[in-house]
Amino acid sequence: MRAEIEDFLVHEADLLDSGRYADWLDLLHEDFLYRVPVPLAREDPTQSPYDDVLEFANESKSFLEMRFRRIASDFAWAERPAAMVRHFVSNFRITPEGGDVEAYAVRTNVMVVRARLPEVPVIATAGRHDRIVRQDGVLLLASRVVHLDAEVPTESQLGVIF
Amino acid sequence: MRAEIEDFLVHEADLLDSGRYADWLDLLHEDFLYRVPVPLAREDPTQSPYDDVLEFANESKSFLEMRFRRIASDFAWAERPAAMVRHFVSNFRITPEGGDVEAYAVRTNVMVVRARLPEVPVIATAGRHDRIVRQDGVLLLASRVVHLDAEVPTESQLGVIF
Amino acid sequence: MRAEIEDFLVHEADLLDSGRYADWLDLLHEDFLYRVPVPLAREDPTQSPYDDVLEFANESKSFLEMRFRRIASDFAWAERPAAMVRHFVSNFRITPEGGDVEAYAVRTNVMVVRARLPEVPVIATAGRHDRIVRQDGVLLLASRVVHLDAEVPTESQLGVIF
Amino acid sequence: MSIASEPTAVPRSFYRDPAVLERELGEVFGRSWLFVAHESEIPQVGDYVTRSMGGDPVIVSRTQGDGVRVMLNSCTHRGTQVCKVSHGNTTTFRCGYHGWVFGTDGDLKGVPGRRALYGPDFDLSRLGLRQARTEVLHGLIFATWDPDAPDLMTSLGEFGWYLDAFFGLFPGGMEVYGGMHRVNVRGNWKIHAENFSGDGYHLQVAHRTMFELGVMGDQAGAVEGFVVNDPNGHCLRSQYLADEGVPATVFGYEDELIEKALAAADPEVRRFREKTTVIHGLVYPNLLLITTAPRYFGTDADGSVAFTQLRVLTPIDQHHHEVAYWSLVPRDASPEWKAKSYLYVTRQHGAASYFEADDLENFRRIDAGLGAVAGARTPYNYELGVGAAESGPPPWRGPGRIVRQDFTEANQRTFVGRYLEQMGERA
Amino acid sequence: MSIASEPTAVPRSFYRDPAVLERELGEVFGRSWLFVAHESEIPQVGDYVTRSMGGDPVIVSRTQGDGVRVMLNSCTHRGTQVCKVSHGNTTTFRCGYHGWVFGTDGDLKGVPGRRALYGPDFDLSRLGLRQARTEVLHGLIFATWDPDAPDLMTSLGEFGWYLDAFFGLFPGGMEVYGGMHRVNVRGNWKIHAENFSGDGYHLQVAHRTMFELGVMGDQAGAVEGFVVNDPNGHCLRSQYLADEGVPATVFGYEDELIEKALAAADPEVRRFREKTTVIHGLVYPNLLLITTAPRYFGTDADGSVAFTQLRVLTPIDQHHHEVAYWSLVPRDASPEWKAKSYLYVTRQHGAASYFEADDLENFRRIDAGLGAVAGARTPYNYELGVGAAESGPPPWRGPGRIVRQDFTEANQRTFVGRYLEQMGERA
Amino acid sequence: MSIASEPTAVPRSFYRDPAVLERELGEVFGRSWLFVAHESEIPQVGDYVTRSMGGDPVIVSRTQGDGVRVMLNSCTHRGTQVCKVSHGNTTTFRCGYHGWVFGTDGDLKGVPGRRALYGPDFDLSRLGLRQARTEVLHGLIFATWDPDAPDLMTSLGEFGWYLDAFFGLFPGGMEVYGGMHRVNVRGNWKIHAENFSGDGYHLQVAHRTMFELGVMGDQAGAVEGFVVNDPNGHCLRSQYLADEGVPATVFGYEDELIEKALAAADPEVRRFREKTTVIHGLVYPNLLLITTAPRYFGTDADGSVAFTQLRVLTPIDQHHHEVAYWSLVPRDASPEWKAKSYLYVTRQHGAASYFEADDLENFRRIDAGLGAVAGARTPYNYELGVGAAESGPPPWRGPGRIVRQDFTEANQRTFVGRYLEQMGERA
Ligand code: FES
Ligand code: FES
Ligand code: FES
Ligand SMILES: [Fe+3]
Ligand SMILES: [Fe+3]
Ligand SMILES: [Fe+3]
Repeated sequence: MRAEIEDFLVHEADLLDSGRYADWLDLLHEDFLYRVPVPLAREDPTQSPYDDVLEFANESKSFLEMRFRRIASDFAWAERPAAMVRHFVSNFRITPEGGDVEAYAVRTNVMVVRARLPEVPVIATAGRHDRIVRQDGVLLLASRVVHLDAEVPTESQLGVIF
Repeated sequence: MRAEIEDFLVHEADLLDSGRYADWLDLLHEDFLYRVPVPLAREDPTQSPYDDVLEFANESKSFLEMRFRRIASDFAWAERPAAMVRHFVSNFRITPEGGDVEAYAVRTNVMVVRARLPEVPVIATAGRHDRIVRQDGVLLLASRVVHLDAEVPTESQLGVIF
Repeated sequence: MRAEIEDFLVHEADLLDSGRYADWLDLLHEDFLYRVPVPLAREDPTQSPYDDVLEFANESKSFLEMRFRRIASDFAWAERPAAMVRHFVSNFRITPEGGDVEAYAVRTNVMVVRARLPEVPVIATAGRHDRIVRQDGVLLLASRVVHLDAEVPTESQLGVIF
Repeated sequence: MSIASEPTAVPRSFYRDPAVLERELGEVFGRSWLFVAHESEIPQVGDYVTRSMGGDPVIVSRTQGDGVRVMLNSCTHRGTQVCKVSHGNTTTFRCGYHGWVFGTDGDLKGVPGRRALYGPDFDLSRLGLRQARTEVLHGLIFATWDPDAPDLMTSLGEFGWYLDAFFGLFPGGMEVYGGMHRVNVRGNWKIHAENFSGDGYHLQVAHRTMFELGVMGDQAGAVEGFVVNDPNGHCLRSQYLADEGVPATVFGYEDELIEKALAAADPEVRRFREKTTVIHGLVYPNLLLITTAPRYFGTDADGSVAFTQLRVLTPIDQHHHEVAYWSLVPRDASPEWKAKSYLYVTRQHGAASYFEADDLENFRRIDAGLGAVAGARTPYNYELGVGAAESGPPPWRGPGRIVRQDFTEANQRTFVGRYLEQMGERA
Repeated sequence: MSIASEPTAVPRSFYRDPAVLERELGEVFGRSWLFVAHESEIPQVGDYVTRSMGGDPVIVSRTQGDGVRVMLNSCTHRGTQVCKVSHGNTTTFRCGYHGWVFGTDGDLKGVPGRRALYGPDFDLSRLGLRQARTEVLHGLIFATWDPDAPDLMTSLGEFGWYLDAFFGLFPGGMEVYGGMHRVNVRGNWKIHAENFSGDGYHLQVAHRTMFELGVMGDQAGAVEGFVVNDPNGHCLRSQYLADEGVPATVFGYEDELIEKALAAADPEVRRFREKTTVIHGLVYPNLLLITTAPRYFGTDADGSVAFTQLRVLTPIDQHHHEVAYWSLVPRDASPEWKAKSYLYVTRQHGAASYFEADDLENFRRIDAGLGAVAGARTPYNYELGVGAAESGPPPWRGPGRIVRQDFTEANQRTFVGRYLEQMGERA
Repeated sequence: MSIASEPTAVPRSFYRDPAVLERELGEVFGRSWLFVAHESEIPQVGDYVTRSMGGDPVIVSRTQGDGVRVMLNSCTHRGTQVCKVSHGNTTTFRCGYHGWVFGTDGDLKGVPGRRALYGPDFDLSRLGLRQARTEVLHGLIFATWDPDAPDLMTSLGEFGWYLDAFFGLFPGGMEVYGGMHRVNVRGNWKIHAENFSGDGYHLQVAHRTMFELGVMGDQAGAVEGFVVNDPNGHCLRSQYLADEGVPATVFGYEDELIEKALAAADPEVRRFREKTTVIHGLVYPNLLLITTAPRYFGTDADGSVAFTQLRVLTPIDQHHHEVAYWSLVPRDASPEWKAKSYLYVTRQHGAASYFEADDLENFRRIDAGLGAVAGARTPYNYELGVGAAESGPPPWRGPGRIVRQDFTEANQRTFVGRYLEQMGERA
């Protein structure tokens, strides 16, 4: 199971990195939501730096479908040339939810490298809080919350799905 | 066993990254010592670049307890706001010592990202030489030597436990 | 088998990082070829950015032996002092070829840190397409194609074997 | 209008030369009224946020007696930042180096060992945090370092009327939703400012995919537009529906709320806002504003919902600038509607949105295209609308220089003119 | 030759000061003929590549009527790069910001809404992409921004003869194999240029491992050499075998091909090329060239195979420059031979090769050794060959200032002299 | 002492402007005596270490005849660094580019092909590595590039007495333990220099956690202090125990060792060192020193052990500097004690220690608080101690301007005064 979930997330990253977006969407649960809350420096170290309201991104499956439809268009200027993207996934922490549906809370650390040739590659790192469920025998990504390690990221760092 | 040790080190990194220092200290053997020798460029490639005497850090468990007591203080200026830290652990190389106490020499490569918001994150990489022992059934970190990949690190790169 | 291949590649990286080049060469199949095609920005996102002809490196086993003989020389200026190199290997994707010789297509993502002390470390990232075969019971690296994430790398980034 | 009477373009060197940036910090950011925060971000006494005014870090705080202060975030002893976080609530700012303590009003309240170490005659009142002049309009907090600058309303000139129409529509006023966040982007800050000043021309090309995806809804229909500008450099562009079939209202708000607002609104303001599909503009030099009501952003964001976004541009170096984003909502709107408005603004104009990506891509490609020798000989072109016909009068009457063209560079010329004037590049 | 008549060294500050780099972009890169591409890279109408001319990005395209154009890759409206990729084929370049459309010849072909928005009198012909003067020699495309520069052949002076000998040897001409690739390296660009201008002196030390490994083959034998230079700053170094036992031929080409070429060649050119083991040189200011035929690069690269490499140096900042690499092969060579030639150049002079690493290491160590105060007082030394004897005449007669020394800094002095002259540092 | 007679503050632009840094390299680092290494780092003939003198890389080597040389690490041919590592032992430095060979004394010993290539008259003696003036005091190696600078002792002025007391206490002398290591930190180098010149005022606030943790031991008790400075910019601060109950001794050394030392010491020096809890200071412009004896750093570091740390500050750019750290121990101390002293210095003042972190945090926050327009109008304040009472005389008599205040900015004013004088900012 551990290996299955690790392979699932490595495969999922591979689909994003190779631009196979339709296949990637197939890995998403219908209710999938992708959130990137904004980190803000707080005085009290016990407070989470991740804001409850502010978010860099909030994307549902249907919105992501729009995003990828756009990428296919000849007028997606920011995607011409397409960026090279590579995910490095590590520090898997898998916790079965133990409810009656088979579901797992999976935490990973991810480094994403993005290069818009010929510009130099840009690195962004984050922690991911995923929920993975098994539906009809297959694993699906039910939600992803990204804890970015930057308060003021660059547009290039934000230009990827973590 | 391989999985157990990998999980142990991933969990250990998680405790550091989430600021659960008391729990982290519980993972340390009484005689734990944390050392970061200074790398220096040598003419002879067969000589180790890591100096025998010079060290960026040399911290025992009791000294680390002082460090964390300090972090809890309102006057730990360098920790206000607290830095965001994230470990990326990979390239596990586990060698049982084969003595009569169950102990392992574990080598890993680690990338640590540290961000003092709103400043941009700083990356540091190193190789780690850990000794992990089993005591009363539980794994404990007995020692860690960090081989930093920089001769002249920045204060931010040194501001973490690798 | 999965663990065996992961350990093989982690060990292989370790040999490179610790300068044990003779041992590393022993892991190579006689016909081993190491290629780093040049990535170029293309208008059409369906075209691979990796050029069919242009390559940053094309190195056979016998040529690599020359490279390492040179490194042993006192006049390998670029290796005095020797660079510190560290590989971070992740996102293992292993596909058995299923032919009659036991062979695997193994894809990994790799980050390589290179530091010529006292200069600051340089990071390069790439995807690797390896072919690993079992010959006389032992695994050998039959070929490696490196998909670099930079169109205009620095000499430091090119100064390593990925 | 003849090009002759207009400023020539900004030399490309002004987008490359670090010495020019240093001059801009002094002449433009040091002499203008700059937006720093919205009152709703610091509702309680002791609330504060930290911001930038060009190259100077500031604290914006709410003090006793409900005053708002904007002051340099730098200790008067040895310059240490006395506040290191993005926002919070406090009674004092204590310097971490030697412990000088400042009030939320910036006054130096305490100095460790003062009497013994500084002597009886040491006067604390000289050493409060440096204060910027501060004025508030519709909750928008502006500040300037220039003691000789005309007051805010004078500096806004005839543009004030449009800010009323923009921020004064709802009787209950507007508030910031959540707070502010920032992104660093490539490209000189002036490129971005110009874009918001009134560049309608790029929509159909740069953002064509938005139309293809049906995001714009009615905005994709028959539209006309106008631009308005003020000699002080303030600019605005208003696009509205020519389509008679569409009811006259401001789209995307809860019915009751908008009806109340329109009923109470000045008739001209009402006409100005009704049927407007998008208003964007620039409060010179670096406050950008936009309001519109997209139609569709996915099954969980279906139907027109309005949003109002503010941006502030802060130069990082000549090739990069920081963009700060705020989302404003009517204070009296329902929590559900506010959340939805924020969802829409995030998906259309959030830092990670692909609508935004199209603009940022152009900004970075302008930066990559600056060149050196040949670039210096290739001035930008500002002739759009020059010698072109104007349309009929707008359906409203407002002050300022109104140009009855939807696609024109009249506003960009205004921005450039004011900028060159401040930089001492024009007689 | 007396040192007195020679220029003094370039001050070290010229390798550290960003203001000097800005001047170089104008005085050196803005006034010289610069190599941008080879015709074989854009064989078809509509083919293009994107390159740099010093600090200016350009498009090199093949237009209708088989013309070659070099033009600034920056829209004449607001400066956006109109081409964002390394190479391709197109009929037009469309700007992504507002959609202006340019032909492959740079002419402004279309402007969205032109008539309505710019008026009837708007003249597109003023607003084509900025064109550079362009000339082609043996397929090498050169361009310059200077309208007053003498034409290419005049600028090449007596060096033209050597370019004929270098690129004109094969009746079928030469072509680029694969294309161009680039690397960023540390060190001021001038250090690299000087190295190629004629630094034979560093071979035995910097590249000693190559000899140890037997890569050089016959080049390790008894060699003599000459350097040639032209007051315009162009330099070349030719090393050939003194060993009578070695047959007179140009090594490393397919027999039939080279025999045909030599038979058809001008007798002096033939003598020049025969028995030459390596030719390298500099077409001032930043085109480097080298041809040689290594003997052994592993069991899969055994036996002499010739290669011809071109490089262009583009400054990034005072401490870094970009190196672009091309490999040229005779158009009439077999596909197998061409592939082999590329393999050899990759292993000897590719960006990742260790031969290259030796040079790059020296360049970065020169940069690290620049110093500040003491460095400024320690000028570089250019006396190599001064007051030393010259050898017998070369086995060929060619134009230019021929110095009959293999190890000499006569060429470096020429490069420095021309550079200081262009920079206005010499009377 | 009246503020009027004191220099005004350094303008904030001096912490931001790259042109100022370039001037500092010339006027301050180019004209002052700079500490480069300790003799014990190069005990054997042929031993060397590589260091920086401001912007110039140098080699410090031990030559035949026991001489010490400090020379520019840059080949006199084309500037390549002739030594690329941190330390080692050698007979020659061979340049990797063309093979010129220099002796450990910097003399040019060999040039490949000299006679044939450079001619018979080529004079090697002109082309040795550039030498800096060098003087040694208590094993401290100082060097300067200024031929006109007064000798070291003259430059140290009355501060020499304190260096004797600091480094001359132990008859056997002191040695470096291990070697030197470096860290890059944010903040202009002058902020750090000022801090060590005599900033006792920040201890109770910036380092409060140290007291909370009981690290300081007796230092937390009743202390008094003095600062001493010299017009040449050298500064020192001495804090000692007012508590009579504490025996008079220098804490933290092995009894026998310290007793021998004190017995042999000059009576005034003995009084100066006895009961001193901490001495820190600045040898202008960039050598920092501190000695103290912490009480507790964990169960494996319990009980007072003294350490002596040296630091050298090297500017990287206007916003960053490099800090080099040395630990000195009495040569005659036991190996165990030496190791313990190094453990204590690492935990209190090592680059990764949290005591250090408090200071570095302040330096970076000063850098972040520099500002631009408003910052320029907000000078730093140097009035601490001005017009405040002085305490009784110190328990020792030493030369120099002694200010009988523990918390005062008399030394910072001295540093600033000397700095502005060297920079030509004061009459
Ligand atoms: S710098 Fe703020 S109290 Fe000294
Ligand atoms: S910038 Fe190219 S069309 Fe406007
Ligand atoms: S640069 Fe040192 S020998 Fe030429
Ligand atoms: Fe836009
Ligand atoms: Fe070379
Ligand atoms: Fe301190």
